[in-house]
Amino acid sequence: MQATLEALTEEMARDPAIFVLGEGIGKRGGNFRTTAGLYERYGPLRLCDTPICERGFVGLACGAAMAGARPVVDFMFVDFVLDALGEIFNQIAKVQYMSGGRLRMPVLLRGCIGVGHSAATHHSGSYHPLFAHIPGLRVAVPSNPADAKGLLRHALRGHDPVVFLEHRELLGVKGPVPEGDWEIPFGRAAVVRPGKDVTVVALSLMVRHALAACAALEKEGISVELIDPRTVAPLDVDTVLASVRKTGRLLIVDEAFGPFGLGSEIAAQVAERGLDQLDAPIRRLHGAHAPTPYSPPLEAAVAPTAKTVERAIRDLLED
Amino acid sequence: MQATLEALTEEMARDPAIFVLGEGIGKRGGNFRTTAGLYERYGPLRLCDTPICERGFVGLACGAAMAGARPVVDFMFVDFVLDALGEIFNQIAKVQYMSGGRLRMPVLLRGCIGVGHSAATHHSGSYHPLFAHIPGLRVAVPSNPADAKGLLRHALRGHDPVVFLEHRELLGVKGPVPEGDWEIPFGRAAVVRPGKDVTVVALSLMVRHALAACAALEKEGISVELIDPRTVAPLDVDTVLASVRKTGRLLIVDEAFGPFGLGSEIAAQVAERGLDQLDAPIRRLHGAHAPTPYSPPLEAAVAPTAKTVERAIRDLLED
Amino acid sequence: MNGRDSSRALDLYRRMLLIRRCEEQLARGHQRGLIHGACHTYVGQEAVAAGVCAQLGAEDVVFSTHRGHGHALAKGVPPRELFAELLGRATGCSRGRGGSMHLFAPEVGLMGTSGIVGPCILQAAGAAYTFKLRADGRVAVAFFGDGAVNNGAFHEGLNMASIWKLPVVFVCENNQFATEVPFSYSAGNPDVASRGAAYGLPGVAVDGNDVLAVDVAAEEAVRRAREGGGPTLLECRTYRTRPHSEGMPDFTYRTREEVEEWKARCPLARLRVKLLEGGTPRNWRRSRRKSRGPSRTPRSSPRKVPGPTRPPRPRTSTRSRGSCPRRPSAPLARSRSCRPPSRR
Amino acid sequence: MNGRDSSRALDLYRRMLLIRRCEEQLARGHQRGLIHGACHTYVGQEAVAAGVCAQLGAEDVVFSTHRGHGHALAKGVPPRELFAELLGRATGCSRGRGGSMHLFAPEVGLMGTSGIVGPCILQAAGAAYTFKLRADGRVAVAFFGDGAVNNGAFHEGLNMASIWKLPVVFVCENNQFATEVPFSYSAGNPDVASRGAAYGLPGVAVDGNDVLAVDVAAEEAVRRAREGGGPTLLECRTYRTRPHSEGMPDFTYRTREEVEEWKARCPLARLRVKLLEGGTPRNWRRSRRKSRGPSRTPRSSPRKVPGPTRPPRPRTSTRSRGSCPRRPSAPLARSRSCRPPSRR
Ligand SMILES: Cc1ncc(C[n+]2csc(CCOP(=O)(O)OP(=O)(O)O)c2C)c(N)n1
Ligand SMILES: Cc1ncc(C[n+]2csc(CCOP(=O)(O)OP(=O)(O)O)c2C)c(N)n1
Ligand SMILES: [Mg+2]
Ligand SMILES: [Mg+2]
Repeated sequence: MQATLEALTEEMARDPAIFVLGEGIGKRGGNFRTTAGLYERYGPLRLCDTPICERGFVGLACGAAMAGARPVVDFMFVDFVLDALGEIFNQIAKVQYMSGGRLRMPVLLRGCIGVGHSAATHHSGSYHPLFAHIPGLRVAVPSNPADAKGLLRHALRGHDPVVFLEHRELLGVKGPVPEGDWEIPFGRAAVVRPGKDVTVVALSLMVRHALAACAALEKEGISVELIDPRTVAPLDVDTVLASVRKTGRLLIVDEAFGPFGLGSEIAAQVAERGLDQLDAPIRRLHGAHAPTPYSPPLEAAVAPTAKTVERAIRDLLED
Repeated sequence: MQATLEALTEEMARDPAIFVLGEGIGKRGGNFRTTAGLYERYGPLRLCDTPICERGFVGLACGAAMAGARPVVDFMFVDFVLDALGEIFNQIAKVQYMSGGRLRMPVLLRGCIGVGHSAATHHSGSYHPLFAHIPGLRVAVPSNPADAKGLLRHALRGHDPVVFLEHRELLGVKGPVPEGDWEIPFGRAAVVRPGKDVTVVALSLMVRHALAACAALEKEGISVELIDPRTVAPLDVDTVLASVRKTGRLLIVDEAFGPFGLGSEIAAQVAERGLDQLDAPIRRLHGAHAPTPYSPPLEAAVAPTAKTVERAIRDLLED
Repeated sequence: MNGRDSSRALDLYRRMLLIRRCEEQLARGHQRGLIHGACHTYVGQEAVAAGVCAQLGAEDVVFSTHRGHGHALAKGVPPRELFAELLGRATGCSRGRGGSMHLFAPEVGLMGTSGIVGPCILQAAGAAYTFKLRADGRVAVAFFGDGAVNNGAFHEGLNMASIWKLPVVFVCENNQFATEVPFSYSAGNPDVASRGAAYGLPGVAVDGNDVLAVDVAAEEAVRRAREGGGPTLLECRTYRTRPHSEGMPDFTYRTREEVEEWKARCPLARLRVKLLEGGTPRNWRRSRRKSRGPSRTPRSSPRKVPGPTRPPRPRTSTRSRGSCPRRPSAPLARSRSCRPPSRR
Repeated sequence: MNGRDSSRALDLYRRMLLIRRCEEQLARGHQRGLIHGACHTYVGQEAVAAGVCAQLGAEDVVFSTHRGHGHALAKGVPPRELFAELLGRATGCSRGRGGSMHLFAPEVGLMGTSGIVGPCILQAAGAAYTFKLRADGRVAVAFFGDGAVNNGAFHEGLNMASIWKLPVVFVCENNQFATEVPFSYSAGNPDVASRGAAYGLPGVAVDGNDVLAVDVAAEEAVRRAREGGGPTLLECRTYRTRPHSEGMPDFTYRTREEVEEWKARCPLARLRVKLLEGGTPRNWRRSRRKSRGPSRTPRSSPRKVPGPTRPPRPRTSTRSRGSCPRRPSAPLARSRSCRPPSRR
């Protein structure tokens, strides 16, 4: 997204401790143009093309942050960074706690998630639930350019490690972005659209699908309140609870796998803190629990779409 | 556990395709005596001491299974195998689906989990929720010798990759183990103890703590139904639902981190499929969401104990 | 060249030609939007897959990467199944689930290609472990790019294979770039073959555009593996003459001249010259005829690429039937006993 | 030895002695159940930490492993903070959260030890990256065992450090075993220093039980790093003379004789002989007196180990006060300007 590039460009100008690590993020400007033009401005030390060694450069980023720099790791697809989970879970996530806060860990780990483009199973994962399970990590999964910019800037100014995941199918999306130097704090959901009949929580690309579903349902007089958590760690369930208090019905939509996923966590919190408010069972709509297939018709069948979201909302209203 | 060693010994005699990979599992017999005596019997090819390269030998096990062997990876502590999650999530979990079932993946990945012994943060993780999130993996987390033996044998006879996790504090525990050639299929929870006032789901070491809590509460006439899922993928929620139908109250106890954890998944399924049965909010009791500290008093504070389980049950009964 | 040598050379030529023709077809299919996702062709590197796989029997196995079409074809995956896979059909070798980067055909020993750089090295070592356990004389091969050399999988895989003397051959196709990053930038020591020393195993560098040289080096490596001598690291120095992936820009990180220079070293053309120098062997014509399916189609009409994609279903379109023979006419995966005695 | 050399040698001796005494204390503490979890002592390897850290300034940083007490002490962590940490107290260098394997004292440049084999190599490269970015002349050091050499982190870390010429020194303490597995079994090429070649960086092997040799080799490596010459791989061949971890059996995988042989090569004893050969330097007595805290305690009584563990709280027990001086009397982390001019 152009928006995150703006945030990164501005923050790199402000803070000389920021540098970017990744494959092809130098002269090439990033596989997804995430660093386009920065190499020319900041040179090879601050835009450092890495060999193909995800574990290595993530571990290096950890040490660089311990020594006072602010590394941005641009790992292209989240699938690739699975090779570095040891460094992320055992080291990056723990250093601040283990050092009693004497060391900081301002590492930004960013890359793409999501099904699309027939990218097949090694280029289409969405693993935010894994990161959100681990204490010490913050996980942002924006759904639009303005949020992406505000959240990225916030990430680049905090002390904590942040996993920043953008859906590949959102990279080309345009949208209004406020001017100036502002951030979006983590852990605050956005009410994308107010409504009164049912609460839908959707993340990342699913927000767009849900918006389309809402528009279709609105014509029939069905009023959906749509909530975008924006960050899954910390996760703002208070906003969801407030909405459920109005609507009594809750659907969670996330492209990532369902088991031990976003829907599970939100549903569990609501079942603990808002059980009395519920007029119907909590529903979850997730991507199929299977590797993402290549063939376009198969691929289209594994991720939620505007249509399946719409159907899930209807089903929930009938419960 | 002696019980799993028996199962492994018997299965290795039965199936020459089984071999074990790991650090110190040869002559030394395993850090936790998981392979004691096997080296003498089966030699270095079937009990293969590895260099310290978790990713490497897990990846090697993947290829060995594709070629028809049945590798057992003995990774000591689950914390170490985080370096191999790329191989597990991207390769081992996917090969069967991607090859249309023409390749099998009978890899057993086994090791220890759990807080205890002041082992500190790199030797005390419990990451079963991560594995259970990924399609294609089976995850067993037994709580007693008999289950451990039956589940291990089942794992060694199936076609699927299995992550088999034993709590370190359970390794020394003794218990009755049936004789003979029997297995425990995955995805069937055990009702450890029937009851009628409240349902408690507990995993691994937590089953023991919960049993102690039940015994204490029984004296006051509180009747707890205790369920041990035994495997978290597949996860048997039907048994939990049947119990909740009786009791109307549910507490889930797991030492692993709470967010996106076992409690979340069970609570979400019950909130979807058994909402009407609930007389009280669903409660979850998990390990603290923080790295495990070393100092004994700190360590004692981060994991659920018989006392805290008991208190949680009391609280739930007051809801 | 004597008769045996030239018939062997023809076999190698046929394998290379099959790959080249298929890749050209697939590239066109990608341009026309029939093939989705990323499509990394093997054009320019054919000698490596052809030379190495010619040394393997049907029972030997191969693991490969995102750039795996050539290995699949050389190991004996029917072109029709490769095409069907990239077109997203149920008749594809991975049932349409994999596409270009996830080819599985264990029945001919193509154990899998992967979209992640590195794992194939470990998996080949693993298959070799199984073969050693069974003492069945089979050999595993990993094909991987220069980019994988800097990855921990290379280090861990080669070391394990070395200490356990596994029957595996590690074939590094050093085409000098990982996407757009030159190997000379990303490797502290860009001499891949010399890195065998770090693991106590033989490292051999060979001109990867000379299929006969690859053939000889692979023969030695495969024999060593089969005889219990352990693994070999075989660096094949080569070049891809098409972009990293179809549709990507190509002259930002390398010059048109460099590409042209390497095109002039085309492994097919070089062998053709040698063959012609040695006189036209008897079976030369026949061989061309046999592989005519894939070889003629692109010339006759680009529209011969099979029709628009549709949901995977049991049958491929009729139109594709003629252009892609179900199996290459010559058995691509020769059994060991077919090896020319002169080579033994 | 001239005066300068011998005063330097004394400094090295003092560092080693401090480590040895502390480790002996800690081992006793473990036997008595005051120290929990695993406790990997550094006995036998003191020359490595002492020799390398003597070349570092306070501003330089060190990353280490499960066997990190020696590095912590040599880098200047007050023994009292180390003891408090292992006793599980809030006054410990990691506030009682870490214990033996997780020591953090960034204020003296001990950036962290880790219970996972490998990461310290990458992290040291990372700190070096920061130093390079800032061009501030600082140097990072990774200490790791032979076991880590076979791990992908070694491969990826050394390669990155080499191509970016990072100011880092990779110190492999080859004590010949990873737990009970001999390095000669687990490494295809057990000559660690020679592996530098695979990354295009200098590899140097040194007698790790000769602190003066380590000192000289480390000086060269640190100077190279500081002057922009990039990383060095320094293999220190040594031996641990206690079990892998306190309380573990020790003579199943190695013989008593071998251990005794290595004990005879004790780095402290060897330097003592040299010092005495060169005449007793003026400050020899003084130096012994200064480090008397930890050095005398174990002799006077094992019960001098600080009292039973209790919840972390702000103060350590009074009894430990005498035996562990808050800071070693000589500044362990010398600034560069203190280096004897004869060495420059
Ligand atoms: C672990 C991982 N990181 C990054 C990528 C993205 N990627 C795909 S191909 C490629 C370059 C591979 O270069 P090389 O190994 O030399 O093979 P070549 O493309 O030259 O055949 C990269 C970086 C990946 N697939 N896997
Ligand atoms: C990734 C990982 N795997 C396994 C272990 C278990 N382990 C702890 S110490 C050790 C041996 C380390 O050997 P070496 O690196 O030579 O250091 P030494 O103990 O000899 O100082 C092992 C295998 C670990 N800590 N981390
Ligand atoms: Mg390449
Ligand atoms: Mg060692």
